[in-house]
Amino acid sequence: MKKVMTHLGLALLSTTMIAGATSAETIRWARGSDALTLDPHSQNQGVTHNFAHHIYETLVDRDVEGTLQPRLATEWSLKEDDPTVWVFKLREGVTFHDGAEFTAEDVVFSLDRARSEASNMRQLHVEVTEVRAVDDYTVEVQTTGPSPLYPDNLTNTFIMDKDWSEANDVVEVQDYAAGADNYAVRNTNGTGPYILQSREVDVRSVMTLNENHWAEDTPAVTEIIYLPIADNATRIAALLSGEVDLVQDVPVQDIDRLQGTGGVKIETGPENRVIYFGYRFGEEPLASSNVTDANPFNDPRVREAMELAVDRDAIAQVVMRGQAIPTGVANPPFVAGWTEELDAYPAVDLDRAQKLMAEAGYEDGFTVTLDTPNNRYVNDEAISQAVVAMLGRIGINVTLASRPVAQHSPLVTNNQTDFYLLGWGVPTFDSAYVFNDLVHTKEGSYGAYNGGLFSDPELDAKIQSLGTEIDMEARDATVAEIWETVKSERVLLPIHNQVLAYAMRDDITLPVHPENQPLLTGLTFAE
Amino acid sequence: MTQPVLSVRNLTVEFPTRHGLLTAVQDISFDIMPGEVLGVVGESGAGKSMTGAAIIGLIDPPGRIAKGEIWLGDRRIDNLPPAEMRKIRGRRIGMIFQDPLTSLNPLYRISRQLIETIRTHLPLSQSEARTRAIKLLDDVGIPDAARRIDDYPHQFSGGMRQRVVIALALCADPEVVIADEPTTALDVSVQAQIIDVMKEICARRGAAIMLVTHDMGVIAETADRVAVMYAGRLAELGPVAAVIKDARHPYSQGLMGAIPKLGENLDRLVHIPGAMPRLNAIPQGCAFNPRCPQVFEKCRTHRPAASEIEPGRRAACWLYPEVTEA
Amino acid sequence: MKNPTQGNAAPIVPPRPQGRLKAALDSDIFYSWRRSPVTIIATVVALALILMAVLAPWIAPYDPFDPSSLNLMDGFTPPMTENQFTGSTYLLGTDNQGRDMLSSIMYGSRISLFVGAMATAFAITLGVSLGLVAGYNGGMIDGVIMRIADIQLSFPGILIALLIFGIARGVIPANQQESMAIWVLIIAIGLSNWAQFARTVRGATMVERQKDYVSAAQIMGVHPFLILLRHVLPNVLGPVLVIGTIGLALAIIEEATLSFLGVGVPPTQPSLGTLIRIGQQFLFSGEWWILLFPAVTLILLALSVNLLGDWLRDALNPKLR
Amino acid sequence: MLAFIIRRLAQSVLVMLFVALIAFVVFRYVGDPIASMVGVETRLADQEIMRDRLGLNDPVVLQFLRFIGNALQGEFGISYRLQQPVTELILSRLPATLELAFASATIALVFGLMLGVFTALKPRGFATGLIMAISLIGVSLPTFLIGIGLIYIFAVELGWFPSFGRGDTVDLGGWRTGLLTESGLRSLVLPAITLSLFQLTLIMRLVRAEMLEVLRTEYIRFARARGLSQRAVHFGHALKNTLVPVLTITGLQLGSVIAFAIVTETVFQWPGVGSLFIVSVQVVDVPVMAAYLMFIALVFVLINLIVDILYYVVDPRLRVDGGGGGK
Repeated sequence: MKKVMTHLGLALLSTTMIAGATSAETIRWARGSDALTLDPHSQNQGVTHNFAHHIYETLVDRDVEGTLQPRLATEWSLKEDDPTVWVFKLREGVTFHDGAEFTAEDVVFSLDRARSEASNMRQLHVEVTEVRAVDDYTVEVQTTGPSPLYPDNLTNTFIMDKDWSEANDVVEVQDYAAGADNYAVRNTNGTGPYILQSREVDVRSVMTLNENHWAEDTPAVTEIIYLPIADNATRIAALLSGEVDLVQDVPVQDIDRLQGTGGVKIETGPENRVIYFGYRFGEEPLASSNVTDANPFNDPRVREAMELAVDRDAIAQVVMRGQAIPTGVANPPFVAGWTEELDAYPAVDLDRAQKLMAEAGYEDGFTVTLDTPNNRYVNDEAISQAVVAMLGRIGINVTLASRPVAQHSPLVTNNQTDFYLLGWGVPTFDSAYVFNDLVHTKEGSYGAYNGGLFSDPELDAKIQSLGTEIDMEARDATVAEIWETVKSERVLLPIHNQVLAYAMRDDITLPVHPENQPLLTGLTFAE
Repeated sequence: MTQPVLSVRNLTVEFPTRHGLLTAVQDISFDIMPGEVLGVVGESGAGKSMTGAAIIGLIDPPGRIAKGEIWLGDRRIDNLPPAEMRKIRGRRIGMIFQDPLTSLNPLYRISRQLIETIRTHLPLSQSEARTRAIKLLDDVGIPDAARRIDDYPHQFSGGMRQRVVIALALCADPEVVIADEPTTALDVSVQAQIIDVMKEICARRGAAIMLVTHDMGVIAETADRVAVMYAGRLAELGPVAAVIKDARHPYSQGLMGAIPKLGENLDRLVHIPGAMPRLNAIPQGCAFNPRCPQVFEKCRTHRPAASEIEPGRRAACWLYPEVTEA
Repeated sequence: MKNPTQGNAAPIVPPRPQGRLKAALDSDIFYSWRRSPVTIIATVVALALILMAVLAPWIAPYDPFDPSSLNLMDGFTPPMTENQFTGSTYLLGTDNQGRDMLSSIMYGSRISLFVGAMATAFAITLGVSLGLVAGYNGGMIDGVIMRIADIQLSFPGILIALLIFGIARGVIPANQQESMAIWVLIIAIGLSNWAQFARTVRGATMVERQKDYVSAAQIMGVHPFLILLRHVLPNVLGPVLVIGTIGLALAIIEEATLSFLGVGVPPTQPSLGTLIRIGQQFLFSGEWWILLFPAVTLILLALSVNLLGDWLRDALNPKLR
Repeated sequence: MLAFIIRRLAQSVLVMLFVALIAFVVFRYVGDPIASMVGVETRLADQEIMRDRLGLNDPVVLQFLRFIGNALQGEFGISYRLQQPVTELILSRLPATLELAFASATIALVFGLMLGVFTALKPRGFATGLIMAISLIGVSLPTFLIGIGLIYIFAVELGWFPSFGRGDTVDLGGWRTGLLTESGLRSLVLPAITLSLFQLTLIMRLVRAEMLEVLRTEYIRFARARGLSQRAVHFGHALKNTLVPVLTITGLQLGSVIAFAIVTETVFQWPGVGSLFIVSVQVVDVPVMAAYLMFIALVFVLINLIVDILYYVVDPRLRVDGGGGGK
């Protein structure tokens, strides 16, 4: 610790923070929050992964188009005679930052660590029963049944050095209950393109280029100064005043202004995340409604009326300032199973909506409380507010309850909400990930975020079959069927897919990454 | 004839307020002879304290001396620049305030307050000033002065504190001491002692005293001459014995009707019906006319000046032909 | 602490007959009011804002609390400019939800004032009662109450309010939190401001307790507490009024800060603070009116109330710090 | 003196226990720590396991006792969010907050005292009117608006000062200071001013009111009547008496500067304990919140103790009366 601090002191003394005094290769990169930990398996969280991707590497990852790319694994395939085994060929000649060589035993160690009880990455590896090294550069992963999409789960599972981990007693993932911290929380030894030089949590981290990295192309950025700035206005002010070069979390309302500001430019692109509303199914009356003898949401006419009343285009245009792609399906376009037909959504039709409400017996409307997070998704609270107004026009009198996500998400997982907003990212790029958590009946490891308690045994069976189906065509057909039902039943009320925006000084370019995990190795300087 | 040590000529003190000018002191003249004790008596609000404040140049703004002159010996002091006036305060005119409990700075030792004052006025070293201070404390009757000088004010009783105050007022040997109700706040049992100490020490140093009080008893026992004030004006002035025996102004007559015993409060003993007018409602003519048992027409229209009605005695009352209009 | 018996020398004011004291006091206040142009302006501004807030339901052009009346496409209309989609024009423009800013500010001031006034009233009630109890009983009770007051005074109101808000969040069931939010806010702000009142009243009570009539009342069998209440209250009216006025301004600002931190009233029924929180997001995007107008209103409101409090303090000259 | 200090200490312990109870109760029941510790996509069964491991399913009394026991050892556990020992986190953030608080307290004290004395000595001057009016505007402006305004004007438009952070820091044996580098000092300017304004107005008004009152006292009149110089009267006698009550309130204000820094630190992204606290509140990082509250209580108790002792030293009346029941 002491040593790190001294080191940092020196590093800081040698750097100047004042605007304009930066060397061309240093990028000061501002985000809304810091990585939570450096332990790669301790938190399954986007910002943390994004940070870790610069230091550690995964077997596979996704490029800015969302396609799976080789990283530490060069090839991967199902074992020819056994669909329950995945075989990964590893990259040769890779070394960790401390000089140790990267081999199959590190992969075995890391996947086992990621599967261990205290790991937060565990759910992505539940089907795995064993990871074994075949030789120094081949690893086999044994799953319970056929698991055709397992590599999709690996994009955020980082590889650590076995010997380093053992030497520093970090074989186990950070355990809160143990009451002590873990060496890996604050120290790193990855194979990635950058080496962590210093880190002050929530303040600043400095990374420099790993000269020994395996990639042929040397990144343009040789030093990264990572600066978490929580307050939106302050973060934008820092870019405008030239104190940072790159802002990853740009509030949508500032995009226009920044685009019009000299010296600053904006990159935008869709994120692999859909924003939707969920509501309570079942006969039981709603806790927050004045209708005490029935559940209005259980009536398909009410759900259709709601869909017809919500003006997705207006939300995208006004609330999101155009930084959203309205959608009729709770499935981002990146994800297998998305089709244009599913994505279509009906035009606003208040007359018909009112008629449907009347048919359902609610011509005088009803009241309900909408629970919304206010610090999780882009303009989450404002979206909910707009929907409150829109539903008001067909007589649904909505009370808005707005909370930080820490207090909001338990309401959803504990089924304590009648009507809620949630966003869903699909890191596996596969529909099954959506179905498992949002559509399947809440039981066991399924339906964790099925806060509306939707339940359809027929769908459940289909969803479960996806996990083991290896005939990809048949699987795709099942996925399409499920989506058909989900859409026609209006299990969820999708609104839009978020668009991401990065702001940067105008002589650099960093394309938007669909999972919001850009690698600064991809950053280019203008001539 | 000896020159008066303090001479007040036609002093008028005014306060601008929203109701127009309030005249707190109007056209007052008197002299104080060296070593003399002049009592100034009257109800609260009669202007006694204000006169004292005017002499020492400490009228709180926005009040001001509107007219008149104040002479200290042969030096006019009412128009001195502040810095000059400061040299006079404490050095040539001492002042004793009503409440010894609040007159001393609670945070400083007695020694510091005394030495600071002495050295402000006299070219003495720290130790000389200290010696002088101990002597003074001794003089005002503080037992074991050399030790107690380093005590804080709160360590003294009320009576002792007033002795300290007297010592402070006298520490640069002023020629005149203005004592503004010096015993009012004290326990009855020590009032007489304090008056005695004050009178004695002044006599020993030849300092004249202007003793402001509403306690006629104190005046009777202490003063050589008395000035009776009413509604900011001088009603009567004369030797104490004469005024007590034979007051000329009807107000003084009422006042002297029963000389209270020492320590009793005058306010409760005024036998004249009615109350002193508020300063913003002083009637035309003689200020006393609404209450005066002997009022006649002229009193309501013309204001009498305090004029000499016999040698050494002045009164402001139309009953006496010598009285002129103010 | 100041010794409450220590009076000020007030040499210029002539004594007044006791009976007319009240009338004279009133006219004094009126006089000092008339003489201070700043105070007159402050009064006019404060009255105008209060009137505007109270009458909002009748005079506001729109009802911003009725969500079904909003058209999202009206959002971000600049002041006195035609909206490009709907063609509507608003005097002060609209916010991100298409709410008329003028109406929002009127209704927002209403909520801010309501919260501020109720919180202050709560703080006064609590502070005066505790001050009386502490001052009358003395001893242990006094010690405990005043020690709590000390702690309370040394913590910033914001932190205390955050705490209380946290407790409320934990205690109140999730589906009632929104309807209770405003009351929680009132209690939170009130609880963070009572100590000043308690101190003042305690001091006055301790002085009064010594007086003869209290023991006389005791002998006559009247509960001295009632007597005290009757005698202490008029004495502390001035200071309480002054602290109350300044407390009102503080409460309004505190409400704004809490709402800014996101723990205030729901965004569908925004107070001035919530409006500022919403508007602050548009500081750099060019929609200045969403931040500026509520901020100016808040400052005007707090400033005018503060000026009134300041003037009251001078006019009543209570022994205050 | 000793008895006095012991009594105060005993009171302080009670206060700390009281705050500990609040800290524990509040944060035990706010939000769901598990939900904030794990990613959105964590399964419920895993959450239940964590809950057990953290002892969140134990009886409340047991949890409180454990909390007190650990707190006594300066042990507040591991931050749910950052996975580092809370005490270490707070200690590493402390220099930033203390430097900011110290800078603002100095600004507030120096200017508050100067302006307060000035306006008291010249109660009718035009400048006084102006200062008083401006001070009222200062009180009427919420801190966050001041901060945002300063950033907009001095960082974005004029570019004179940085808009966020502490700039370069130098490590002095565990104390990371920003006071030794140019950029560190420049970074301190805007937040320190923002944080100081409110306290400055308070102190100024307090000093002024107190000084005016002292100037009206008999002992000042008496000091004037003894012919003491203006200087001796104003600065020797009046100021010292003014300072006694000012000292108490100012001391307590210093404590609230540290706590009040929450808003300023948030706006300026100042890496102190205040911004740590706010982030922790947002994600319900219970150990950090509890530790912060205890820390603030400790600061308060310590300052209170120091103020009491100073008071004792400055005001001779207390030394003999032994306590000063009026306070």
